[in-house]
Order: sequence, then structure tokens, then C-alpha cells
Amino acid sequence: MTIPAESFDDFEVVAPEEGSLVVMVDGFEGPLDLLLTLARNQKVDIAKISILKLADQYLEFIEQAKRINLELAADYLVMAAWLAYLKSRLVLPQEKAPDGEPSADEMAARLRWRLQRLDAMRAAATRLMGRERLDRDVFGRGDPEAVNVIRLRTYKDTLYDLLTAYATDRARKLGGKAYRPQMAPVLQIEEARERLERMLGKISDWSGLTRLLPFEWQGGARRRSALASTLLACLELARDGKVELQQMAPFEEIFVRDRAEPREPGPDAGAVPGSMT
Amino acid sequence: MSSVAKMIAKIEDQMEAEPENPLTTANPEHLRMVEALLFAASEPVDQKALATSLPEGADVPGLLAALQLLYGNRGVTLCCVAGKYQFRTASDLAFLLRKEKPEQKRLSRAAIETLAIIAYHQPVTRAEIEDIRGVIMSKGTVDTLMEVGWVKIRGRKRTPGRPVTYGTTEAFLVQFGLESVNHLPGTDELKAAGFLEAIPPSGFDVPNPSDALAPDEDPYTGEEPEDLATGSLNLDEA
Amino acid sequence: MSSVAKMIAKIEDQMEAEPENPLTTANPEHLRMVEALLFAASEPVDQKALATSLPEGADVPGLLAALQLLYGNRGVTLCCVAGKYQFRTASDLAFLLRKEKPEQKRLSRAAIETLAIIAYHQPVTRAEIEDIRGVIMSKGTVDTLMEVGWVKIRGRKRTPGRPVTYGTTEAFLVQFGLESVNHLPGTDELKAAGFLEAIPPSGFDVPNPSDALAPDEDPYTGEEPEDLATGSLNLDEA
Repeated sequence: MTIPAESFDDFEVVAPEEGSLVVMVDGFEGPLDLLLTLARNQKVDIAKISILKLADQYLEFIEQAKRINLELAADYLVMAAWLAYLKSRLVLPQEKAPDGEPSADEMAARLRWRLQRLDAMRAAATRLMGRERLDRDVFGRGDPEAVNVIRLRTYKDTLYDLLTAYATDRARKLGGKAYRPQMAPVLQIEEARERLERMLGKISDWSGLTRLLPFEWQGGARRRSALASTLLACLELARDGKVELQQMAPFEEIFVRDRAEPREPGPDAGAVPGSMT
Repeated sequence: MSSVAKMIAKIEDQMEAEPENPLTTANPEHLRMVEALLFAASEPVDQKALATSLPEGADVPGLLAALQLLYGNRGVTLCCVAGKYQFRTASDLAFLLRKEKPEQKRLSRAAIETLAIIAYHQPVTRAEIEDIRGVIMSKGTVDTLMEVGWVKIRGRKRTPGRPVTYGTTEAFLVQFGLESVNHLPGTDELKAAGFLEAIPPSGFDVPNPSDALAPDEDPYTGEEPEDLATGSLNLDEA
Repeated sequence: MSSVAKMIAKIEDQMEAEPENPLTTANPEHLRMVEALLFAASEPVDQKALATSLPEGADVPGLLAALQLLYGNRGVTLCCVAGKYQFRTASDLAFLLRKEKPEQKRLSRAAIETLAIIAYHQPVTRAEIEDIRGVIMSKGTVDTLMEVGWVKIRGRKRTPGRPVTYGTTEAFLVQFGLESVNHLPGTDELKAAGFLEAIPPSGFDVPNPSDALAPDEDPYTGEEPEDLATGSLNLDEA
């Protein structure tokens, strides 16, 4: 069996050779393409094609392919099975179609329609590729003239910038720096409290107050200021019910813990002499 | 009378016969400007860009119509592509110029068919293309078309899986000399025949190519979201 | 009669007046070909190259002469450069092929400081600016301000070396939204607006800038070489 391939100008169709089914299958773009080629072979309008005859031709093709142990892609076989089913239903006297299933004629019509549509789209593709194409059939200006770009520069500087520049420049030249009072080395209580609040939830169980001081406030007067402010901040937080404090004896380390933490006995279990909660 | 004289006489006749002829009403200085602007440009130019370059109040559509008449039967003609205007050599002179340009890369048959389907059916999903062609699209087909610059991803379809939809680009219109996608050849016939309608819901239908995955073929579960989306669409439609 | 009609009539007159006019004798098909070839060519083409592309026996010089006439007063003209031919935009339309690209910039810190000093202390010499800023001014700073158009040379100071004096321009007032230079805020206003500390350093006084010529200033006439004058300024005042 030979199946003549349609030759399109732009299509690279592998012409099927006699007896060489491998080449033939390779030349088709899937079962629908094969069916369309077979349909064209009937030399009638695809709208009026005999689906029964078409199914026979397709099944014969598949048979031949099987006989020479040609491996066919699964979708060719699925189509074959479907066509065999359609054929059986077309041959049998018209019965009522099973529930929700279209009649055999409807199925045949649908196949015909799909073949027509593929055919129409192929024709459209050929027409499209046959159009006059830029740089193949028609040409634009070969030596386009460059457009000269002129930069329109605008400045964002405002009077504010001008005055700032003037005031700071003049002030710097004349007086050096503006007056800024020297800050005493005091850690503000508000600052200490904010810091502690940030640490809530990160404080591990009972922690010594001295271990909670900021690193940069470690020496001399700075440390004393930090300690005092942090203690006051702790007291405020304890008052608000956010932390618990305890101290074993006067002047000993004060321990802090987050009240949200599960309660465990303090460093000295049971006795909480200095509890300030 | 020589044919050049005839050509000029013909234009004159037109102008006398129709006082409303664009050539009669066009401002000749503006005409020169539009001519210069379009001649100099390497790309098609739209009316808005022309209007900004021309003196205020210039009748751009009228000027373009006049130029189109003036270049009607010349070696260079004024074309409207992708809604923009460009001078191009007359198509009947292709034989003269073709040899000077290298032959363009040939597309595979599958790519050409896919391009046509995308052009006529856009926005279209991969599953819909496969339904029309009756075959699973090989991975590279759309990639090739996108690489050439003729096809782009337009969006996603509001169906389960939200598959991406494909459409053609402006470069496609420019390449094929089309004013817009509505000017594709034969659209009316295809529409009348119902071939451009959305794919009807398939009941017990001709086997869908996507349902028939070959044993040696991987389902579309690729890392690209578009593949995944198209894959799930088929499941939903099956 | 519209000017397009006139243009065409003029070509026709030429053709009637001179039977040997290239437009009368030119083969119109060949004319179209030359037109297309020259349009599509990526560089100027010589007569020999045209002759090989055209049908045998085509009168290349006659065709080129005809084309040159046809495009005589159009937006595009046929130029001959070094014996080669190419289409070029008519030279009087070159302005159309310019594109303006807006660009926003800010002055450098040194430039805005210098500008402020010039604005407040005008008329001011280079040496005076350097004295106020406490640094030697780089050569480009005033040049930049003059290029932008905010600073001008106002006159010359009646001191040894006759250094040029700088002042601000009309464009400066427009840019900074000032009615006149007297409207620049004074010390108290600067303070109130927060530009200055409550207690400015001692000696901080804001001069009262004026456009009017200072008593020791001569109007700038530019007859003396400006570079020399500015150059000698530092030596004289140092």
C-alpha cells in the first residue's frame, strides 16, 4: 500500500517509500494526520467522506505495520481501537446509543469535522507562509537613518537644597560645629526598660541582673548608671506583672525571670525571701 | 507619452476627479515630513509617534492616505503592519532583491502548523493546539516559535489548571505584513465554517492525543508551570 | 491648486518643455527597480552594481537622473556621494530626526554651595568664593554652573587684576522660584525656617544680594580675555 503524501511548499514531508513503513509513519504527524492523508486518497470532499471506508483503510495500515513488527506509538493504537469500535457500531443496525453516548453517526460526523478542521488549518498555514514576508519578499529601508538623541537636562535642585547648602557651608566655615551639650554617661530608665522588654521571652529562666546589662555600659560610672537604671526598669516591669525578681540576701545578685516562663523553683528552692513580686 | 508621464497624469486625474482626494487636501510640507520620518525609520512607526514629530494639528491619517496614493505603483510602497506604517519594497520586485539577503531558517512542518493554529485561534492553550493537530506537541515546537519571536505567552485560561495561552506577537504581524490578527487571510471562511470556535466539550469523542501518552513518554510534569498547567487541564477535560 | 498638485504639475511642465528630460525617457519599470534597490541597500550603491541587478540594457545614468528629479523637492532625496547613490532625508528636515530625551540631574555638593555663595554674595569674584568656602575651587565648578545657565559673568571688580565678578541669571530665579535675588531669605528667616542653628556662629551674616552693579564693579564687556583675567585673579588677590 502506498500513501501519497501531500507536498506543501513549506512543509518538509518525508515522502513515503514503497515497502518502507517506518519512513511512512515518521512522515505523519500523528494518527489524525494519517487519517487525513488516507481521506484525501478517497478523492472526495472530506465533508462527504466515508468514515467506514476510512476506518478500514486505517485498520489495514495498522495491520500491515504489525505484520512487519513495526512499533507504533500508542496513540496510533488507541485510534485504531476507537475506529474499530466506531466501525462496529456503524455496521450494526442503528440501536439506541448507550446512556449519554453520542450515536455512531454523530461520532462519525465529529471525526469528519475534525479532519476538515485540520485540513482547513493546514491550508491556512500554507496561505500564511505564502504571504509576502519581510526580508524574503519585501524589504524595509536597508540603511535606516539614525535618530539623534538630544538630552534635555533638567535639575532637581530646589531652593531648599540651595539654602541648606548655604547655611551649613557658612556655619561650618565660621563656627566649626554647632553647639551640642555633652551628654552625661547616664542610661535612661526608659531606654533600659525598652531594652528589657525586647529581651522578654529571650531571658533564660532565672538570670542574674548584672548579666543583663548592655555590653557597652560595662565600666565604672557607666556600669553603675546602667545597673541602677536596669534595676529600676526591672521593678517597673515586675509591678506590671511582666517579670519576677528575687534576691537571696541584701547586696547579693538579683535574679530576673520572665513571668510567661513555666514556674520552676528558684536558685534556692522553696524559700523566696527577697521576692519582690 | 512615456509611462512615467502617464503615472503622473493619472495621479493628477485622480486629484481633479475627486476634490476630496487625500493628495489634494494634504499639506505638502507635512507630507514631506511624514515621508522623511517613515523613510528614515528602521521599524514601523505608529500614528501617535508621527503626530508628536509633526507640527501640531497635522492631519496624520490624511497624510498617510496621501502618501499611500503617491507611492501606489512605485518601487517602494507604504504598508500598514501591526497598526503601524512602514515603507517596503514592492512585492513584485522580490526577485530583484532576494538574492542579496540570506535565506531564512526553515521551520518544521509541525512548527508552521502550530504557528497557524496559534495565529487563528489565539488565545489558545497547548491542549487545544494538540486537539486540532491530533498529536502531542513536541517540547521544542512552541519554544522555536517563541525564539523566532513570533509567538508569546498571552496569559492563563480561567479553567481548572489555569493553563497558559499563546498568541502571536507584533513581530509576527510585521514579518507577514499583516495590519492586525483580524487581517489574517481566510479568517472569515474559517469562522463561517466554525473552525475557529472554541473546542466543543468532548464526550465520547475521537481520542484526544493527550490522553494517549506513549509508554516511553513522560507526562507533562515538567518544572515549567505552563507544562504542569496544561497537563492538569487534560485530566480535567478527560 | 494645492501645492502637491503644483509639484506634480511642475514635473509635468519640465517633461513637456524638455523632450529629452530623463523623466520622459526613463523606463518606468526600471525606475521602480532602481528605487527599490536603492531603498533596500544597506550602503550607497554605485552605477555598476545597479547595472548588474537591472535587466540588460537599462539606462542606469538616465534612471538615476530621473529619480533625482522625481525626488527633487520631496522629504527624501537621492544623493550621490563619491559616485555612489543613496536615499537620504532632505537636509531641511533633519530636525525631525532628533529625539529629545529628558534627564534629571542634581548638582554636586560643591556646585550647589558655590551657587548659593554666588547668589547671596553677588557680585563675587572667584577669590571671594574660595575665601568663603575655605577651599580652592576646582576649575569645572563655575563652568558647570554657567553651562547650566544659572550663573553668568556680571562685570569686573575695580581691584588690581580686574577679576571678573559672578552673579546669577534669570534662569536661576526661575529654577528656584524666586522673584528676584532680594527675595533670598535673610539671617532671621533662615533661622526661622530651621536652616540655621538658633545661635549661629559668630560672624555669620547674610549679605543682601543685589542685581545692581556694585560701586566697585564695572559691567562686563568681555573685551579682555576672560581666561587671562580669571587666571591672574588668584595671584593678584592672594
